[in-house]
Amino acid sequence: MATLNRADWYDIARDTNWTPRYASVEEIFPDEMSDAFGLTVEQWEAYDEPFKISYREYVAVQSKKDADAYSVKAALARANFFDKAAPGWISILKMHYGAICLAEYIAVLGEAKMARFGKAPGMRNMATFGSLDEMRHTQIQLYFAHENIHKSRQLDWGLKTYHTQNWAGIAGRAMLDDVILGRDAATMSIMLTFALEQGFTNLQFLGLAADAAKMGDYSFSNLISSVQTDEARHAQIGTAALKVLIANGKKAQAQQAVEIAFWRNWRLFFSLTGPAIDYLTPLEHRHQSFKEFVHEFIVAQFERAIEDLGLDRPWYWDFFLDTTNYYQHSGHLELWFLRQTLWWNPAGGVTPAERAWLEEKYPGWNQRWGRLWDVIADNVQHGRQDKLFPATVPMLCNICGLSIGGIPGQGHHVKGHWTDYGERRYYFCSAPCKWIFDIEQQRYAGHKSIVDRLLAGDIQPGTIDGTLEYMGLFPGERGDDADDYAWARSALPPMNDRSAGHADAAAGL
Amino acid sequence: MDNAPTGSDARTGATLGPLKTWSYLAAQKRRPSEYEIVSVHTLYNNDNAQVPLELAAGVPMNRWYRRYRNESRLRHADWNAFRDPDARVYRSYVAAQDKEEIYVDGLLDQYNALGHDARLAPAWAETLARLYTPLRYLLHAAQMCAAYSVTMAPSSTLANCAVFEMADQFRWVSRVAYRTAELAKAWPGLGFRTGERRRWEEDPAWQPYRMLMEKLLATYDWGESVVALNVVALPAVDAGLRLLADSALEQGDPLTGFLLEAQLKDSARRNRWVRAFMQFAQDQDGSRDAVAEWLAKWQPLGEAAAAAYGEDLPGGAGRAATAIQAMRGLQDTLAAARAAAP
Amino acid sequence: MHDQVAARTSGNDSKNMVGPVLKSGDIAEAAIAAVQDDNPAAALIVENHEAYVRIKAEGQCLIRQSTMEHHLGRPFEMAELETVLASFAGQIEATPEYMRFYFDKVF
Amino acid sequence: MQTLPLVCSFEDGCILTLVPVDTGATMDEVARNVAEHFVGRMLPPQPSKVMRVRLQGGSAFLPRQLRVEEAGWQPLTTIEIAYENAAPAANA
Repeated sequence: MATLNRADWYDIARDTNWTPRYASVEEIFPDEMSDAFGLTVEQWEAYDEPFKISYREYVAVQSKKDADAYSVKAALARANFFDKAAPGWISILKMHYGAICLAEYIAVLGEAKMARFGKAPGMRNMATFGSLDEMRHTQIQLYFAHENIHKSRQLDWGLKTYHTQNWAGIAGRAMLDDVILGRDAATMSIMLTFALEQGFTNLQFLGLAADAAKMGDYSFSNLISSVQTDEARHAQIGTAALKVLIANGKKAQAQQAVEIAFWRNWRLFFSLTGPAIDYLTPLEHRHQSFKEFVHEFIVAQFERAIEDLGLDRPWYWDFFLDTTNYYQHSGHLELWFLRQTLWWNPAGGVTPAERAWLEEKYPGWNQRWGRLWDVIADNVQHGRQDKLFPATVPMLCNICGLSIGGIPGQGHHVKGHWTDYGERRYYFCSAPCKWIFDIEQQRYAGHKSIVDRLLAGDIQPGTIDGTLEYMGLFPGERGDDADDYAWARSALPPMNDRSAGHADAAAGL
Repeated sequence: MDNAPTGSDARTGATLGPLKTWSYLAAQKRRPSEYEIVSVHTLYNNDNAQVPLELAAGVPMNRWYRRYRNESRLRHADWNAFRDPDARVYRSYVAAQDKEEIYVDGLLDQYNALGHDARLAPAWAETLARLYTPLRYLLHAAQMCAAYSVTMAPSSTLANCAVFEMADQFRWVSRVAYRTAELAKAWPGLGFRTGERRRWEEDPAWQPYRMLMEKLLATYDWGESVVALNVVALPAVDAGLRLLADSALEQGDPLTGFLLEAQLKDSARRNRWVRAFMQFAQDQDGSRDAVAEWLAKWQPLGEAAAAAYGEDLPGGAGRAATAIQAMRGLQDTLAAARAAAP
Repeated sequence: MHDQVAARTSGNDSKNMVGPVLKSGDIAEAAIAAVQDDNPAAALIVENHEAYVRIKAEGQCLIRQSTMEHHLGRPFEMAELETVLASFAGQIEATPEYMRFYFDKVF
Repeated sequence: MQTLPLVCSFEDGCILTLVPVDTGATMDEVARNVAEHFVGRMLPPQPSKVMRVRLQGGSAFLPRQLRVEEAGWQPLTTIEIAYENAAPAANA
């Protein structure tokens, strides 16, 4: 073995700041790219990354991880899991790859931006690994998605989503560009590595891994939990940055950065991971409810981390906790109605047994969402196909890009929020999204949601087909009910005309 | 905005069926490699040239991308068509570099067992303190420049090459740091570990390299940055390292010589994609003119740097001219546009 | 819901529980054993989530390299723990000799 | 007559929907127009009740015969369609 321990030389490898002479510090580290907080290079030199690893360890550990993930996949390739799994689970895989693969790639660039413009050498070095990690996540997930691409055109969205004007692609870009590439290195270290990677990625990558293991989808379970081991390391970039910022009197600004990023991430993750865990995963393979995962990873783990670093809980925390009871349910209902605009097939997920589970996990579910699904099931049973699709568009938020949901059965629980700025009204799903816009209106002004584009006549023809094509969705890739509406047959007591009505409905849809 | 082919039959109303690969790659009519499946078209922020990020057009980063990437004089009709000749992907990179690092560990163990450092000539040990261990600053500057190429690259296939380059530079920052600690133990009092920054900032042998790297760090035009770094600056650094390796072998320091050779192996891989990239990137006259201008501006800085450093090495004065000649040859090869079709 | 596979506690799941979330497998099993050895005084909870196990220790959770080697019966470098460390509660200190999870502020 | 896009909440629903309405429409017509997107799709019909229109945050219903162009609304004004508990009127 080599004679020196890492600790004997590690500090030398991060003692790489010098005083430039042929260009100024401001030219090499412009504030807009480096540090909106305005700390000096010397102040940043107190930065001490807690999760230390050397290049030598990195390539050894990472090649082990890859050998493991790819060999599990190879060993299971002949099991044809994709052909046998429940349709709802296949939909989760399609949703996951389409939403995640290229988002990872923006993080490649983001980490590299910290590797270039971070004023602390320790941040630059850890972000160098972070950039490599995110390339791993892009590539390994694309590779796994591609394995089954000959079986479904929808898997093409693994590479396609973010290149389209699909509403989900727009929403994903808006969040990623706001918290990653649209920020300086210091702010990004908080927004990307602390808020996103220490908080929310756990929901999708460990929550779904737990369900996948119960499903017997060991290839996917192993893949995404392996991805999360990289996140656990490089997410620590932000912890060390927060310590420097707070020590230098920047708590209020850091607090605001955490609050912006946390809320933006919550808005995307509830819509992605929530329906996957509470509706699309086959009932017998569900490990915990989405709310339980949120409480395990966000409330118990992340909230405590916020406090430990000397920050406060975000100002909207009580509201956030309340939304863990309903965002995913109204979001799922809306996604199901908008299924033609998706690259996956949402499962209803509301058979009597599933409703019993939902009622147990979310007391009052039947009285709230169950009654709405009754209406839908009745329409399926009676072949009222036109009622199974929306005849207009949902209002979309100009910050998060998502529809605006509340609790049904409580009068007008759902509320709109808006700001009139410049020539127009900007619309928001919630007080936190409005707050984000109002902090820096010129940063977001001019943004057009799909709804804004329809109103402005940007989408031609403004028909349903025209809009779907504008969003990049062509026949053969548009989503439909994952189970061919079978759930609706079991959702209501048997009726005399049930079989005939349903056969028509199924054939027509 | 979406320049991916979504299927030529899309607008006829026909139902799209599954393909054998991504629709983006299906057009190329041959089975894509693993490299292509996981590397091509994974960057989306170059789809919309006017508003690269999904934020107001005027936010600083949208202006930055427009000004420094999209309006760079280095242009190509389809940056996504670039391919790394080594077809390197993440998993092959970490696997290959793990093997290389095992080799380096072996070198260190072997020479440690021989009491290598203690047996160096004192004068050579001083030379290492002056001209080897301050190298980590130079390599870290290169790591930062490569990181900039990653953030600004107009396609993923190019950004990926830059990611590996950034990681390679960090690899050698780490190994130089490791050697610094070892040499500090064997040769206390020569300023190993404590003196590198001062030497990097003040020793005349380093100043032209430092000027080169600091000016590069302040160069934000993406095309100029990638060309000056890879065609001029890093080959100039390598020329110095080659001279250092020659001196080391002559001066009874095989370990430094072999470490530098291992380091230059990474450079050889970089030179392969740089050469392919420069051929690819100069398909347009405008790009060729820009490259010629940039080379004229940066090459004198590179040559001055390699010369100042090389001539200061023991025995370097006699070799530096030849080494710089070789460096020019390499730079010309790297910079060459594809030969025009007859 | 997860199973609690091991516990050394009065049943309190306090606000000061720290520790790793590990991908299930041999290394996680060794880590569960190592945590019990290396934190003799701490209240411990181990939750089995099938794909992952969550280890929680009150106040501090230490895992030593030598204890891991003992339970794995083979050489083990602490960096290898990263191959299964998917998440964690608390702050982290990672050295070649041990990994430690802790809170600065204890409630 | 022009079309004005409104953001609409329907009683007991859980989503805000964009509904274009004619500026010449009465509030009763607006309510029926909005109901199209909720009632029978995700909410059960309540034919015995009268649907009324109010602004989000407003306490009073707007007059049933008031026309959109008289209401002073701008695009993306947010309205709520709620059931009036009174017995059904003739034109419900």
